[in-house]
Amino acid sequence: MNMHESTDANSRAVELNCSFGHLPLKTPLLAASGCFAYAEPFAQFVDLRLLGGISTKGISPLPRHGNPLPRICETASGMLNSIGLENVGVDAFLRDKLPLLRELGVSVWVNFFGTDFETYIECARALGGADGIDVLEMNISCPNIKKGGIEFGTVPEVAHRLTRACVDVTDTPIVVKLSPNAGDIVGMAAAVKEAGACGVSLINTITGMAIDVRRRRPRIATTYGGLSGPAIKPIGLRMVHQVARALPGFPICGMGGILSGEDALEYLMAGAHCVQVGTACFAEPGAIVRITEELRGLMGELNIATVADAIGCLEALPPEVEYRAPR
Amino acid sequence: MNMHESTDANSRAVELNCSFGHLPLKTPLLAASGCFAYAEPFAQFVDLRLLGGISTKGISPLPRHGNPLPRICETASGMLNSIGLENVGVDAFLRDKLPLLRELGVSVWVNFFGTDFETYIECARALGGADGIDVLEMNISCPNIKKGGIEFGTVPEVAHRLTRACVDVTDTPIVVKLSPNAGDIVGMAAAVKEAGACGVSLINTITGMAIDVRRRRPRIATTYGGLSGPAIKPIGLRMVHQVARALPGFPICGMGGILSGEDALEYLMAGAHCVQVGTACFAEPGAIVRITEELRGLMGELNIATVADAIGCLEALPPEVEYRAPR
Amino acid sequence: MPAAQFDVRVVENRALTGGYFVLEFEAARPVPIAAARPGQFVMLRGDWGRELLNPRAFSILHAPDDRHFSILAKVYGRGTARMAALAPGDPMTATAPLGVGFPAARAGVTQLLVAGGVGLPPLHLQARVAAREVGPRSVELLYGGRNRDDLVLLEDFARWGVQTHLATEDGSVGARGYVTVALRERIELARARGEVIELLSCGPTPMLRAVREIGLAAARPTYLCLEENMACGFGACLGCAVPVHGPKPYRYCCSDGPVFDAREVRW
Amino acid sequence: MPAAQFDVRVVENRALTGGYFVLEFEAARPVPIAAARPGQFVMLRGDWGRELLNPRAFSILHAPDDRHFSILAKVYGRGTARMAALAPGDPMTATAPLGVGFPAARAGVTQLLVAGGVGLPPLHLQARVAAREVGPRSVELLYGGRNRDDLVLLEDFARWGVQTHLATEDGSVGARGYVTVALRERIELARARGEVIELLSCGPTPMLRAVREIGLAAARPTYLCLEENMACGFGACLGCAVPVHGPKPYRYCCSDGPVFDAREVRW
Ligand SMILES: Cc1cc2nc3c(=O)[nH]c(=O)nc-3n(C[C@H](O)[C@H](O)[C@H](O)COP(=O)(O)OP(=O)(O)OC[C@H]3O[C@@H](n4cnc5c(N)ncnc54)[C@H](O)[C@@H]3O)c2cc1C
Ligand SMILES: Cc1cc2nc3c(=O)[nH]c(=O)nc-3n(C[C@H](O)[C@H](O)[C@H](O)COP(=O)(O)OP(=O)(O)OC[C@H]3O[C@@H](n4cnc5c(N)ncnc54)[C@H](O)[C@@H]3O)c2cc1C
Ligand SMILES: Cc1cc2nc3c(=O)[nH]c(=O)nc-3n(C[C@H](O)[C@H](O)[C@H](O)COP(=O)(O)O)c2cc1C
Ligand SMILES: Cc1cc2nc3c(=O)[nH]c(=O)nc-3n(C[C@H](O)[C@H](O)[C@H](O)COP(=O)(O)O)c2cc1C
Ligand code: FES
Ligand code: FES
Repeated sequence: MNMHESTDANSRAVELNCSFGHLPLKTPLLAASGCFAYAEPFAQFVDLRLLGGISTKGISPLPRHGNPLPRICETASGMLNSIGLENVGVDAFLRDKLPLLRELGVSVWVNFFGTDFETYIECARALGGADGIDVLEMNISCPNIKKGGIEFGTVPEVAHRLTRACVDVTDTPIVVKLSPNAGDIVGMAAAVKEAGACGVSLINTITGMAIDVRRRRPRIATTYGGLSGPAIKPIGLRMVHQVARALPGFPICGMGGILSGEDALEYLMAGAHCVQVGTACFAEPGAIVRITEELRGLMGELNIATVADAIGCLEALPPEVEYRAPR
Repeated sequence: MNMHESTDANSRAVELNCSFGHLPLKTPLLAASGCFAYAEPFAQFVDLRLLGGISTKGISPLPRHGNPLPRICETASGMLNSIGLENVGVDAFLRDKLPLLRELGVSVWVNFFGTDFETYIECARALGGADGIDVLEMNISCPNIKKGGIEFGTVPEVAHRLTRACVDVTDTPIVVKLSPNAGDIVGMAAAVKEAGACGVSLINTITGMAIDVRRRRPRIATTYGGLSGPAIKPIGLRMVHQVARALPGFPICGMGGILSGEDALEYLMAGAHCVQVGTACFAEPGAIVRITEELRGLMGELNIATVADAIGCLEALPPEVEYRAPR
Repeated sequence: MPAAQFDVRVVENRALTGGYFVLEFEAARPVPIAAARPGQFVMLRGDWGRELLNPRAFSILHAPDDRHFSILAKVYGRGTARMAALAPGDPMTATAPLGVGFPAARAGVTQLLVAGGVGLPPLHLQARVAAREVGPRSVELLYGGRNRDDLVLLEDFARWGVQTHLATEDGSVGARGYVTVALRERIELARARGEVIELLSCGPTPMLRAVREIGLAAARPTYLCLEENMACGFGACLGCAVPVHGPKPYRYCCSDGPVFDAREVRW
Repeated sequence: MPAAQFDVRVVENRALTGGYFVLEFEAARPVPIAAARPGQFVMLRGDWGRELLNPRAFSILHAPDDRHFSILAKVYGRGTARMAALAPGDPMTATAPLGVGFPAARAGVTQLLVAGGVGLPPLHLQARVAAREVGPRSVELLYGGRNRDDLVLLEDFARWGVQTHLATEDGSVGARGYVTVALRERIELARARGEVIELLSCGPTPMLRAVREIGLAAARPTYLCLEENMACGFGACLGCAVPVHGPKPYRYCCSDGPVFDAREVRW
């Protein structure tokens, strides 16, 4: 049943136009934050206008230099990173990076974070005022910053207050990016929805570790890093499905381990309205364009005409014939 | 630096005898619960006396028939299962299964669970009285049973009460098996330690999901299943390291994705006192014996004479030369 | 007969029509495989790193001696795709023989072997053994596929003198339509003749469901060789549950089966 | 010069001594690789499924035209183990050319190329280009290994007329000991002669640290080709940070390097 060929006729009829809440998207495939920089390095490899959107590297009010090295290592079907949220800071971003993004005609999601309430608000305000930003993607799940950060991403009440505070200072829609390290992902999603978020992105990386037994050292300088890639796809899918079921209609941007059109479709069927592709872009800068075509082909093959038809279309397995224990 | 050969001379000098708290172990490598049944199916493939110990399939007071199918599926570097904690029940276990285990001369860990406080206590009492059980491994992290089960594994206070209640009814040491789905693994470990657990096992499987896009159905009948295998190793290692750092000396049995002697050594270096091997036993019934020899060889090569020398021997990376920003 | 885990090497990878291929293996040491019953299977895993963890199940097509066996397969997903590319000398690890096979052929009974797709191997082996031990008329093959290319290894049945009834969806060979049509006719004929028959079937689940209903309706002994996702193949993971009627709601495809009495299966 | 991502096929996999091997590739289409500077690299990934996600970095050993290039490698871990087994015709995907290479050779300067292990390729290419464009005396190779087998491709340097100073830890060829001993002597000689020299080095990190100290102590321009774990190779992941002195504490091995001025490196 696997390994089907796509039928060209069907896939031509597929419409990838879709929307995330009120926000229109040309395709449901966005580049994931931190995996696409500010898009520039990819321009040499792909036509960026073919993307549905781009989520930028996380921006903080001031520039950050990032963590000591080694910052990355490979694990089975995944990788760990501890970049340390290195970024150019709000001012340089608005001045040097946003103009290119604005010109592409794709949905621009600016991922941002602070180190405390004030800097989060400051960042939301500064970015919110700028032209050409479609979404502020608020990263409350920074596994790699030390100070207090954990609570933002794991305690629903704290996330609620933080979200509300940022929503209050800008008209730009805020999507909150949740951490899979939270014990109660549905509680987190409900809290930020309640606080005025226009959607959620999930999942961020999962905190993990790897050890070089020969050197008796962690493979990542900060000991722990964030796990991404296909290894975490089952967890990402589960969390998307849980949130989609608990909060019907609330827009979800799904991610974690998407490498193919089939992976993307799994996320849509689980209930995501759009998806982001992260780690896959490193090995293959053109990954998102390939995945877009694979998704189109697969939808055609399965007679799914629009993205809306795919979203949340998962059915339960038919029940078994009832068992009656012998008396 | 990888792919070294082990030097025979060194590995002969390696001593795999070790202990988990007061409990002696012939080797630090145990079979993981649910992945070794009650040991019988493995007897045809390996000499079971070469194992450090065996953790049985989880036992409940009454027999359980398990979940509808499909119950398992493969994911990238991992698998999902939703067996539904099928088991023969305490009585049949003590009568039909324990005798074989008792004869092997390896450490016998009986994994058990209930569906509420009463059945947990009932199970602990019934098993605790039996001869030939070295450890009661209390599974408070059953992702596949519906009723209430979640709280036992994710709320420290509830886990504390449950552990205390079980510790009170038996003299057999209780090791609590923690769920990685808990937001605060250190809080969970501290709570059960405080309640009298003699150690913790971690990690159990992580709740995940996979979708068959062609059939628009989950690949597991219960929608969600537990993710195991190399995919989760970085998460298992991180949790072991966190607990080992927070509760020095408290015995930890580490697991999640161990496929090789190197994987096992990573867990020991992270702070585990012994480890369990689960998913690897399916593809290779003799996996644990191979891994034992690999561990011996690797320790010899690295001049680690005893398991105790390996435990928690991880060092931080040397600090970088200090950076001074130019004025 | 206990199973063993052992290393094997590919001796030959022979492409057939329809994307099917036969892999022949040589075991590194003698293993108790020559006595394998039709329906018993082998778990095979290649040098697949950590991405594909679990071995894959394949019915034993033939095991001429205690060092050699072959399987028949078709590319389905990632594992079989890698297997299709195997070349002589390539290593795999095997666990075999596993499971419980079909009831043996015997004089006075005609076993109707109803095969579809990759369900052929156990019935092919059943025919081989039956022809040798009981006589070629103790079994008859009813074999269906989408088209001519889907029906493979027919020359063996001819050689053994085993009668075959073929059916293809496109009519390119044999009767046009499903093999179950031929099965119904053959049962009618047996009834008319007063012939004692049994149904043995292996193939896609929809086919097995149909065979089960036909067999139950005709009140003829019916044995189905089932497929379930397997992680271990020897009763350790409890992943391969088969819903059954009986003292317990589930039995295990790998250790209680893969061959089940159709009456028992809870479909 | 922008980089491209493209498909390649193995043309040849040539085993050398010491476990080293040279892989020659042909690109599926013309790519801007012939102008690659010594030190520039290619990210390569095979048909590795989902287990090994990231491509691996290899210095370009030689790129004779816009369809062909080669690398020199040695088995280190899982990726290079798979690459060692590649056969002609096997596919990989490549991203190249990436990074910033060594300063070009020029008349009036002697570049001392200090190589160890898999650090040879960029210096091999530097020597090739220098010999052709400036003259073989504009460069000299100082090359160290554990033993004779570790020193490969020496015949090329001989052919180009480039002088070599060899050192092995076991003394099996050249001077016994580390290559840095030879380097110190050569710097002394240059000082005595009033020769203008530069140090270009690539190899294991301990060697690079030593070269850096020697170069800084001698106040000679010193360029190091560094290795860091890389996920992307083109400035997207920020994983390959190199600690530096300068306006920012880190620069990037893949896009600012892999060749760095030794004074800049914060070691
Ligand atoms: C007892 C038994 C005998 C079999 N005999 C044969 C045979 O002789 N020839 C043949 O070609 N195939 C046979 N199969 C089916 C074969 O095991 C699957 O086609 C194969 O596992 C698919 O693997 P894949 O990696 O190509 O597919 P993937 O989709 O990558 O497989 C992923 C996972 O699903 C499981 N899986 C997928 N499909 C099946 C299936 N149909 N049955 C069981 N598990 C499945 C695999 O075990 C694996 O864990 C048999 C299956 C069973 C249970
Ligand atoms: C700019 C550059 C040029 C290089 N040129 C060559 C060359 O010409 N020939 C050659 O043999 N090797 C070269 N290397 C090193 C080569 O990239 C590694 O040996 C290779 O990545 C190891 O991969 P593996 O899969 O065998 O090892 P694994 O240990 O499985 O690698 C796991 C991960 O670690 C990373 N990694 C491991 N070792 C290194 C390392 N030393 N440097 C960078 N990343 C590493 C890999 O990228 C991979 O992501 C170069 C590295 C860099 C950065
Ligand atoms: C190197 C790297 C850097 C990342 N940086 C950020 C970031 O700055 N902000 C953020 O919200 N997520 C960041 N992420 C998380 C990704 O956006 C994404 O949530 C995660 O990697 C899972 O998707 P994937 O498996 O497709 O990579 C980063 C991930 C990686 C691998
Ligand atoms: C099929 C299967 C069944 C399991 N059953 C149990 C169980 O009954 N009780 C339990 O505590 N853990 C159970 N586990 C979890 C394992 O003991 C182990 O914690 C987990 O699989 C991680 O280890 P691994 O990656 O080596 O498999 C089961 C795991 C699998 C794969
Ligand atoms: S496949 Fe594991 S019990 Fe049947
Ligand atoms: S390797 Fe990704 S930024 Fe350098």
